[in-house]
Amino acid sequence: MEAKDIYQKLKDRFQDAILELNDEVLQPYIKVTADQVDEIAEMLRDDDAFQFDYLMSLSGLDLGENLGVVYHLYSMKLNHKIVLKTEVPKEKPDVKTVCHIWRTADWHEREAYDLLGINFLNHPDLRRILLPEDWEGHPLRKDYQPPKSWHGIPVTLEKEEDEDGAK
Amino acid sequence: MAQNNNFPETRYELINPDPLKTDEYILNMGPQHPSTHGVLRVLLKTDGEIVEAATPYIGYLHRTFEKHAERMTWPQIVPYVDRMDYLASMNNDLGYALAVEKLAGIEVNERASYLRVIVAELNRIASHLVFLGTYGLDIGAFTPFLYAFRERERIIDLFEEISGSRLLYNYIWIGGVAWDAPEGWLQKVADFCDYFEPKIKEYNDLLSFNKIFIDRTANVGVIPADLAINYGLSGPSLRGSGVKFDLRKNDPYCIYDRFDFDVIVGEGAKGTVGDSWDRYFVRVQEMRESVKIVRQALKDIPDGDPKEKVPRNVRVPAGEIYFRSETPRGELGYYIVSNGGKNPVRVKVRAPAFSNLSILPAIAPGLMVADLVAALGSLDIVLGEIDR
Amino acid sequence: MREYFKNIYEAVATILVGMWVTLRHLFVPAVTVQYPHEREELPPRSRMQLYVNIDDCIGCRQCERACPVDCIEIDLIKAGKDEDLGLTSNGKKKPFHVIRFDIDMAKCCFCNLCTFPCPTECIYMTPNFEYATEDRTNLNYHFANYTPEQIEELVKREEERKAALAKAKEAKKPDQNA
Amino acid sequence: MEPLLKFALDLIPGLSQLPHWLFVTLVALVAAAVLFGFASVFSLFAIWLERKVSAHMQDRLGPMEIGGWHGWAQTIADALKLLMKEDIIPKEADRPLFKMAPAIVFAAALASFAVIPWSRSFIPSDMNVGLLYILSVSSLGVIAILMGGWASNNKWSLYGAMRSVSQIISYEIPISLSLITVVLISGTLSMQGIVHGQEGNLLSWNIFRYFPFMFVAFVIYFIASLAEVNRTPFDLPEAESELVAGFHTEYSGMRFAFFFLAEYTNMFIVSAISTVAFLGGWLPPFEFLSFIPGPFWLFGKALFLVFVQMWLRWTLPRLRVDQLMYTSWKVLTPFSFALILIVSFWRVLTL
Repeated sequence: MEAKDIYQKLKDRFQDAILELNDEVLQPYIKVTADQVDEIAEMLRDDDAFQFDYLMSLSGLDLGENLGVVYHLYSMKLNHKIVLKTEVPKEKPDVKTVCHIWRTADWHEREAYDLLGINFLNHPDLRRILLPEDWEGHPLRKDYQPPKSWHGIPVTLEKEEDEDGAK
Repeated sequence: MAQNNNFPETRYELINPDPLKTDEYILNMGPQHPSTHGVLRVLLKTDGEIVEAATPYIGYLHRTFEKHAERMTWPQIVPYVDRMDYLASMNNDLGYALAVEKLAGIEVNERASYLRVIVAELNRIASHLVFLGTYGLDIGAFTPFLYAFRERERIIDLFEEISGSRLLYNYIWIGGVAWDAPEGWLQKVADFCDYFEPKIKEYNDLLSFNKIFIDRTANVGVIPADLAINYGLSGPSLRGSGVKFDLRKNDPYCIYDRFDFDVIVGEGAKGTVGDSWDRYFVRVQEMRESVKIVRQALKDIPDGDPKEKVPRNVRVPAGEIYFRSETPRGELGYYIVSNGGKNPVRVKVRAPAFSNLSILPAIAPGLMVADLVAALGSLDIVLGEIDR
Repeated sequence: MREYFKNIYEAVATILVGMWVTLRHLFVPAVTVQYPHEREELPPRSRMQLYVNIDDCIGCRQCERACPVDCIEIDLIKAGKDEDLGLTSNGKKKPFHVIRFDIDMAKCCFCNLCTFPCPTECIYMTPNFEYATEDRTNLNYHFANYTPEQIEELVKREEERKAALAKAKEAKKPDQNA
Repeated sequence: MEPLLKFALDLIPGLSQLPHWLFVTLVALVAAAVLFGFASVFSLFAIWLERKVSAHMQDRLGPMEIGGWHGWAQTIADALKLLMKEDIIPKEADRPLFKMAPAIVFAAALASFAVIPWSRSFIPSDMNVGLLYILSVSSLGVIAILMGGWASNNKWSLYGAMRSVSQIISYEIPISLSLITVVLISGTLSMQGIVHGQEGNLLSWNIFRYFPFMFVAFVIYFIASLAEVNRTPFDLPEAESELVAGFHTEYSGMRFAFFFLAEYTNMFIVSAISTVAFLGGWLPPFEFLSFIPGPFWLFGKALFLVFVQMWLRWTLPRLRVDQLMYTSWKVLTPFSFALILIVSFWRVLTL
């Protein structure tokens, strides 16, 4: 199924929740609103025409003003792909979880939460996954400043800081 | 035994309303444990020998690859990519190089592509050999480990000759490969194939068809196909569940569509489809398929200079791409966003072992401690890749 | 019942097959290389230790830029106008005094990215891998061959030159305004 | 004690001058020291052998440096290193138990030597219930293992200890039952008596009598004895890939060495017992070879069985707990019951 058809079919059902389709780029994507991601995902998985049973990847992005979540979907049965994108403001980064639709999203969402601070609503177990539980901040944000030390362990070496400053 | 009250409650917990139930035993398997294959910590809740819940904790090997990548130039990322799945560096490099090439529209020389396939498949064999050996160790057989490493050593010698390094090759570059094969190297690869194929029978005699080994792994940690897909399993772990899906066939990249090989799936020959033995045996047979591919590539490899199209300065136009390739562990995806600058904006790695490991809490309840080791081992995780 | 005996038979048979494999290997020559006594020759591409032929270095800093882990540190001072530093072996002119060329092998990630851009091929990997030391500062190799006195003199000269340049600029400025 | 005293008098006739009590004590102490020395030296040798056997089975060389010829002094160096290591006792451990466990393990292993006949005249104590004594003493070690595992206050150790207890208790049964067939044939529990019952040539050894039933009994005993000494495929108590190091996870230095020594001493003991019970003990395989002294034959046969134990260890994976129990209760035990039945019928019919 082509991206255009997928977009059309989604648009028919969700109307305003489907923002735009971009098929000029290498891999066409559909932009959707964050508060209905789970319903859209459910339709993408369950509809006979889509059957996107495989979530290849779920990535968080820092887009400057906003935070983005990108879903790369694939259908094992029909062998087609689609990219789903959504954006949320940094002040209130709430996205509906899809981890009950594709269980693999569980850890991917935890990772996005850990590194970018995207808050996945209804996620059953949203904890940090890669960083220590008591780490502060979300390192993959562009404006992230690493702490000087963590539990007495120096994190940023002073020498490096000087060099960065010089640069 | 004092109970650890800080045990985080997870939804994986089995609620067992048995009134005669004894206290459960909280067990920290790892981060230092012989069979967690690195620094993985699994928090076990056990009832005697039986595991009630297993919660993996990862991140002990987190090296902030994705943050590093934002400050590196495109070619500089390759050595970092090497270090993710350190058992299959060539495959990691290949995925990254192909992703950037596709995004930047860089052509690759024919000979370079063939060399890439040869080294990637050899690396697949090497990685599966490590799996075979360490899986034997998990089950308690020590000798297959050294037999496997004996063969792997030869592959690594070949790699050392072509790339100069034994583990972290930095051989596959954006636009080609770092060096042409030295004289006589291709012949050595052919000799290795002839030497290696009969050895697979030895592994089978010693380990695969050993009754004790079968008893330990068959019907253990069964993953049904639909669960496997839902959890995003990929590679041999997915094929072990009987799903005939291999990116080299189903979504061909590089020049894999030119080769003739079979996609091995688990058949439940010794137990249920999708048990640990199936996942194990898929890998053993895959080594044979890899040898097949290497042989074909050796036959068809054209002459030429594999370095001719390597750009001095890699320029990547603004855009984004999700590119996936099949590593020994499964689907390795790179989601790369570029704004046309000399550094990427974002490199997200979809590590196959990351998704593969996430199924552990779902299959662990009801296994014995020894089975958990068998099931965990059969997922073939590499912590360097999971934590990145 | 049949299953039971079949199981026992299989167990015994496969164990014997396995024992036959290991017994055969008892008489196969070992593959071990007794390292300090026997040494295998490493292939010429082996990446074990970085070496800089400082006589050929033109101070272009390409290697420093290529390094992903910043383990190369180079300080340069421009050669004087009528100073001739000689040519490299492939006939390039050397425009700089390379007063510092440090490679910290403790940081090095052995990726070999620094050796490719070098225009004079003066930085390269050697197959020597036996350079373990007891102190990691010993892993910081200094390749520049200037004595501290020479460096001091050069630095002084450079400062003077810069000061002169700044003066000249200052002197020029009002000129432009006018 | 009698045969030993006689042996001592034969060796040094002057000893009869001493007062009897002193003489007895002296002989007992010397014998104990000799056996202790033998056990330690044998263990060191067996550890070296195991390393070499495993290495060559795996296409390696094993230790090659220390001592010159094929690294023969490697285990001595290791033992010295272990001796000099700091003795670490975990803070939360039960100290007295923790300290006692290795000593008891080793003592239990050593105690079995008391009834092993080395030759026609040399046996420390030819008691008439020798076999029973062996069975009871060899299961003493499990108490120490449980002690060690419990006292370490480590969860993995406790797992190992519990596994060990259940395993050894289960495997006591096939061991005893298969030895009963031997008793049925020899009509005595005395170790020396069992050996004497097998005199003749190769074919009069117990293993070849009532063929193939006694051979099966021997195999059952051998398999069960593997479990008794925690060797692969029954090394669950110390299963490295599951339980880190099982019951001796927390032990280090000399205390760990004691566990290690005890393991290898036990290997020799069970091999010596099967030699005595099935392979004719110190008897030579053929009459004309009887000029070679008995200890050589006993040691040689036992060493061969030790080699087979090593061979199995480097070939096989490890069983799971339930499979271990299955093997004992559903395979070995019924088979040995059947054997007892068959052997007794045969015996009655041929009386």
